[in-house]
Amino acid sequence: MATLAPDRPTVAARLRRAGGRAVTGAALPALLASLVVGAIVLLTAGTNPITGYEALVRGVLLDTNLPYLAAAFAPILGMAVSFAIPLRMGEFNLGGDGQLVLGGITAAAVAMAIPSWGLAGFGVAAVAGAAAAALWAALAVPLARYGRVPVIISTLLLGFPAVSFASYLARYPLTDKGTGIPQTPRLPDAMHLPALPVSAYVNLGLVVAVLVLAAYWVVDARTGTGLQLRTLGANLRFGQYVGIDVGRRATGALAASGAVAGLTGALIVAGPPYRFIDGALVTPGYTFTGVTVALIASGRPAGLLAGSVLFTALQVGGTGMERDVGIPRQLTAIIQASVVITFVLIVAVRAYRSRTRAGAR
Amino acid sequence: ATGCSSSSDSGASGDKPLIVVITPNPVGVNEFLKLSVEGSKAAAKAQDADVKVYESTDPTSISQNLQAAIDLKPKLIVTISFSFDDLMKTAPVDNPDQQFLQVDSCPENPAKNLTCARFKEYEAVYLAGVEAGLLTKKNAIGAVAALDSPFIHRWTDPFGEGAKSVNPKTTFSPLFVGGNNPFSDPARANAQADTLAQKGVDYVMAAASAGNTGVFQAAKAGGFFAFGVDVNQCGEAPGVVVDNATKRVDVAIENAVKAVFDGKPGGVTEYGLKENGVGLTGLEDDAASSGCVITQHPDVLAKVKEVRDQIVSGKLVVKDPAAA
Amino acid sequence: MNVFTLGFVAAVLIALAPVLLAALGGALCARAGVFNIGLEGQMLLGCFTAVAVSAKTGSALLGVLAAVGAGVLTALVLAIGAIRLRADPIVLAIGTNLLAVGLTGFLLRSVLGTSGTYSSPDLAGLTRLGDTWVGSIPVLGDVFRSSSWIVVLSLLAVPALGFFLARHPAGLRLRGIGENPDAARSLGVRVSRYQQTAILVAGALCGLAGAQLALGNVQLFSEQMTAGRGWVAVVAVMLGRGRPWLVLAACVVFGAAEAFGFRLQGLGLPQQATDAAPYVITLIALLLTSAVSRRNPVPAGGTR
Amino acid sequence: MTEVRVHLAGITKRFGRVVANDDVDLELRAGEVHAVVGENGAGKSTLMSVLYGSARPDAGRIVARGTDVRFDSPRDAIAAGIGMVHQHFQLFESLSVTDNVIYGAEPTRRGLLDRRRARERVGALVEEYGSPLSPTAAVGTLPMGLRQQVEIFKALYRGADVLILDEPTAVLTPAETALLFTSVRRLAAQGTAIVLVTHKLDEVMQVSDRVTVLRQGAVVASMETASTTPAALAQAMTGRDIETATNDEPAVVGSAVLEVTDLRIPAEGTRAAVHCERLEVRAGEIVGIAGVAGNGQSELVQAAVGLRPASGTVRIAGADVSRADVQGRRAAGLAYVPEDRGAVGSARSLSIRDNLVVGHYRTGWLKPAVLRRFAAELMTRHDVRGAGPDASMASLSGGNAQKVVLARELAHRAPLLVAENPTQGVDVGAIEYIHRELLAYRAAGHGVLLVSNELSELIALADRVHVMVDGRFVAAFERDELSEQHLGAAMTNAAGAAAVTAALAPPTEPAGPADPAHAADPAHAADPAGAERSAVVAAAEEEGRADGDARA
Ligand SMILES: Nc1ncnc2c1ncn2[C@@H]1O[C@H](COP(=O)(O)OP(=O)(O)OP(=O)(O)O)[C@@H](O)[C@H]1O
Ligand SMILES: Nc1ncnc2c1ncn2[C@@H]1O[C@H](COP(=O)(O)OP(=O)(O)OP(=O)(O)O)[C@@H](O)[C@H]1O
Ligand SMILES: [Mg+2]
Ligand SMILES: [Mg+2]
Repeated sequence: MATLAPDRPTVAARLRRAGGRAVTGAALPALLASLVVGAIVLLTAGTNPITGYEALVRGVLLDTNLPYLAAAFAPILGMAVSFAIPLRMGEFNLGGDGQLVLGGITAAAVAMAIPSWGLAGFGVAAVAGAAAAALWAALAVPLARYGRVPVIISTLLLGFPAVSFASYLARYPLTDKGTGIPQTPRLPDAMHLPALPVSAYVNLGLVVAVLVLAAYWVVDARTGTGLQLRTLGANLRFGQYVGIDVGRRATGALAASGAVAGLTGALIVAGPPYRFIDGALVTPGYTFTGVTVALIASGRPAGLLAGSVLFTALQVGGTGMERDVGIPRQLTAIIQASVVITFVLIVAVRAYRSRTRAGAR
Repeated sequence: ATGCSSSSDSGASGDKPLIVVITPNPVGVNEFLKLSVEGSKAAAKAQDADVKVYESTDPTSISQNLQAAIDLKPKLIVTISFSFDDLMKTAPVDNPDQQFLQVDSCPENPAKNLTCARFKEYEAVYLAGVEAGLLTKKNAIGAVAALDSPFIHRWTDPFGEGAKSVNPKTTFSPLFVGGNNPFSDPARANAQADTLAQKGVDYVMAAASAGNTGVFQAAKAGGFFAFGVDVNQCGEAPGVVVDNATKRVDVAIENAVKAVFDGKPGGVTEYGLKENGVGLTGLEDDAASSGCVITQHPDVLAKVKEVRDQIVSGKLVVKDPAAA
Repeated sequence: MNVFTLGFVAAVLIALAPVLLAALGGALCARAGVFNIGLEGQMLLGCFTAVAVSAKTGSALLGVLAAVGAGVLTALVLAIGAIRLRADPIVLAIGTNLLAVGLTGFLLRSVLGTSGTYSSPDLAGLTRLGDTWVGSIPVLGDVFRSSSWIVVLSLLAVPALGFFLARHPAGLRLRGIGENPDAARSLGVRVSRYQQTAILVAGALCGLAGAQLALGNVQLFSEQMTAGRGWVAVVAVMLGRGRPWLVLAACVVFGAAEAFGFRLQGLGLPQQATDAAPYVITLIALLLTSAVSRRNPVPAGGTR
Repeated sequence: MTEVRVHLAGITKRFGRVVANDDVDLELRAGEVHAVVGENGAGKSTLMSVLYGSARPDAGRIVARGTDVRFDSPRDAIAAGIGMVHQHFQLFESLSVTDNVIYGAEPTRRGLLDRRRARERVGALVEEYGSPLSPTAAVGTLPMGLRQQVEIFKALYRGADVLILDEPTAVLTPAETALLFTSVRRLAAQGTAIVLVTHKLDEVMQVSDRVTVLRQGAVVASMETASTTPAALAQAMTGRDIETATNDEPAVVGSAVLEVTDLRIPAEGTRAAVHCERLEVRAGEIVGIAGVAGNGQSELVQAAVGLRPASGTVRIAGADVSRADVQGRRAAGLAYVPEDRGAVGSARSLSIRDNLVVGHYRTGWLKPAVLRRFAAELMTRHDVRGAGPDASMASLSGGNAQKVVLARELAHRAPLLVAENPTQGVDVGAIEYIHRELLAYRAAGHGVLLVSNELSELIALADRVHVMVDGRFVAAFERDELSEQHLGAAMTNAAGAAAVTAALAPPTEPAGPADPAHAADPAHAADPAGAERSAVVAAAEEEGRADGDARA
């Protein structure tokens, strides 16, 4: 099993370095610093930063935009949790896109097969989607065990064929004929996720995503499994030595990670526009944003929540800013990037200070 | 320089009527979307209206932008492409007082307050294929297109059919860029065009969006010829681009906007060769100044004109690959 | 159909060069114990700078040099942040990659005054070796016909890096640092200086890769035109465990699989299959090599 | 009076609130072996870090050869002729012996590594000291004793005339230790000043000329070794009298808790194959395994606990666990204190609490309050000093970290405890405590398998000792037959052991202070360090200057 994660010591150590309190303490200054960077960027673009930020905030909070915030929040949170689960034991699941898409296409296919089952039918479909994605993700474990391919590589490599496969299904066997678009037929109305009173975009999916986070939180903090995962993440050999079945835990963590990603994909498909469209799950970059959030939060549940809110707000607000005051999309990307960069730098500087204060070199 | 070109005249409220244009993707590399935006601006100018452009990035932002537009209560909301099909089924019904225009696609049985403009780009591509079939010396032609989707087959399949109609020995090999960034990977499009050339292809249809430039450069280096799409791309690589299958989305938008502003909204307009909504650069009146290679082949153009007339008159019907 | 023609080799070479250059930079970092996933962004900024400077000055060489500078400048964020301040290099690199996307798109508008794609006759591309004396060499001339000198350089960089690591004192130190930085420190070697230098050199190589992509493979800039090549380079570094020759092998497998895929697509395989092919073939190659290496186990004494 | 090589004057070093060194004075003279002793956490390693330039003192001066110096990094210390052999070896396992030795001060030719010259120089050093090291061997394949020689050669190659050895014998066998000390005396005779940090007071008596005792960061005593006794040193270190615990109660043995039959592990790399025909541990007894490190003891233990695949049968408390994994064996009745407490026995980044509870709480809900109580209880019972249960494991000193590992494993009350070198690197007080715990465990009717490099430990505790050579048991001694002579003879006289233990022995003459011919002959490569020094140090200085320029 030593080959399960040859990169582990460095990766795990790196994550540990961003100590707990430093993370929470850095959030606010980092945000402020990146707002300053953003302001400079806005100024160079000839926009008054105050107008820009006003538009950003309006883009987030304007009552008509809040539903979209919620709509983008659920998948980002889902993908963040998905990445965080194996991260706790020091493994990187970089195949999130593939698992997301597998979950979506499987759910769509199953739903098409049982069109009259209603919402319960979609429940079945979502479970099937989660299961397919879980299987695909867990495949990384035998590949590591018997094929000596590190998880971080195998998940990454397995992701691409999954995306291509789903694309193929949406293009040929499962395609909605006559539309000219590689997409599956619209789900029957009874399978649409019930919307919460606010908007069609705020639906059961949001509730499910939050429940998934809550489950992760509880398992991580309050169960032997969570402790074992953290132990393996801190020191694999120690984990083996105290009698943790590494193979089983790795399989479980990757399967759970895949399942959460697959479920996220299924939930997206059951929201507007109620079908699997080729590329629609991948292009918004939910996976990438989720990975960023989970890394910044070092997999800590509270950090996942806060990070997902922040990044969704930046993305949705950025769209609003672009729309309302004509600030190009690229500037939104620059502002997001500066949030990420200033955040890690401030965390690092703080950790560095606390190290030097404690006297360590 | 402000760098804000995606949206102009923003914030100008005044009393002028407002047109909101929503794109399905960032305008960025997409010639078709660029032309749509330009057409909207021209149309607005003609009607003395203001324009706002909302660029979407994904399905969620598409809906978000549409909702934001509806909240603004403009005179007209222009949506572009099939990505709005699902939304255009419901939004016009839910907002009966709002006028909508969908370009390039239309839901079935559109509502009264939805105007549609669709294109038969495959007719133009067929003509380009006829040119290629007449010109090819190796009896082998190809295409480099962004993605293998039915809609994009409108730029590939008719090309092969058109060529075979005049030169049955022609073989046709389409390649699709795909990969991580299908619409903006010129290097990969370049490599695919090269692959085709090595197979002995001498005329290539380029429908790879931002990848087209890559195809043209491969053609220039490899001594073969290419066809452009949407707009006149001949100037990009002089002596290499034979002709372009153009799509006058600007004309379509101007017509539709005029109709709506004149109080005659609704209905589906098809823009084909007949309506002058699609065509070849080489068949235009000012073709001589286009810089396209085809202008050096008047005999071919003459034959192509015949085929065009057959299509316009309905004697020849080109299959729509997306409908299959 | 015989796909393994000289043309096929030439095509693979050109497609390979940008990935290989970036991967060699990544390998250098990996050997110094730095996991560098910022290659994609550095390459993209290299692409843009190369095109912008070449367009403004009409000199491809100046474009290349500027691209190298841009790569180094971007890498500086990583070098200072991750090594001096000890910030998480992974998150930092994700940040710079995102920054590169935004910045190039933004500068495309403000500097080159267009959006989407920039290409212009003013843009001086790299000379194709086919147009020089190289073109008249029998076989080699065909193989390098449409390559630039950067392609040749990328190939030469493999033995050069291998030689540097094996034979140069700094190479030995770098390898030691990657294996046990504390031990290196205890012998008075300035670990962070070596690591920072490795990151900066990787930045320079990524800039060069960007220049080759934007002035060699094609002559244009297009938003996000790197299209994941920097990530492929990261995979190649991981597959090759930072060994230059193995990294080259990984790049070749990947590049050949891609070029092979195009040819299969021509034979009627769906595009989705050829999209997936390089990744599947790479995975299979990995499994096969691990099966072989298990049959001839390396003496594994004293591993931790 | 002999020349003072280095003088540490009034060194104070604080880590937060901890005063690791408190106004410490230390004088190192040419030709002497100077022992530094103290409890875990007394500040020995910190003082050595200051001397080696890897820690900057908060106050105090360093005087080298009569001039004040400032060490900003080990580079400066190396240039001043100081070499250090770290307690945890600082080696590059994948690199060859030669590369490890020259690393950072490489001989070059036209800017490139001069491999031939490097091999020659290292070869000369190796030959000069009669070491069996092969300069081309990868360090990762070497046993501990030879790795340590590499560390010493690293210092000698750089021309060190002050050599710091931090707990050098912790991982060595008696034979290796003896040979190390021969070399140490010989280096001293050639004029090197040697600092020896150790917990083993008999070694202090055996090899040192002077001894300095640290307690809570301060020097409490400094004297000629000849004028003191181990008991007095222990008293000075701990402030109390240390009694040694011995196994003097008769064994009350029960049924077998561990039966290993026909266990085979194939050879791997340079390691010999292991074949254990039969090993039995019964309830109520302590069974020892003695042997030169690297003769298969740790492989055998790893196979017995399920961390290494092997053929044959293993039964724990009657259950056949041959096919079971670690968890299955632990469930059958196994507790295990591993040799490497840092890399295997604990997770440094986790809290002390997590380190204590993991393995005890596997399933169901974990209530933080319950866990904290469990951890706090164990910490109190085993006198784990330092921070509270929520502090990180990394904040504990070596001895206290060992107590945590021991506490967790003993708390299982498992029928079988396997303990590997449980007192390695811990101070005399902690050794005494750990020995008492092991005896109490035995008295409670459990079985203990004790693997130790410390013969005195086995003699004090074990009811029976098996001697392992080349992966096989070659002898067994009952409690009444145990003696250093018997065990030592069985360990080293058997064929095959010699190659591993030949260590830094002078090639011809026996070492000793009187070897003037050898030391004085300038033509002879007798003082390779000195001969090479100028070139190497010049190179190192060159590098330092280049670096400095680059920084400016
Ligand atoms: N980097 C550090 N940060 C904080 N405290 C430290 C650090 N290094 C040492 N200490 C503390 O300084 C004190 C002295 O530690 P030192 O390592 O010098 O002890 P030692 O005598 O070598 O102990 P041992 O016998 O266990 O090796 C201890 O209390 C230790 O916890
Ligand atoms: N960041 C830190 N905070 C607090 N104490 C530390 C820190 N780093 C090291 N220490 C302490 O400094 C001392 C020196 O560390 P070192 O690794 O030499 O351990 P040690 O005490 O010598 O133990 P061992 O003998 O097991 O190696 C230890 O007491 C260790 O716990
Ligand atoms: Mg110590
Ligand atoms: Mg110690």
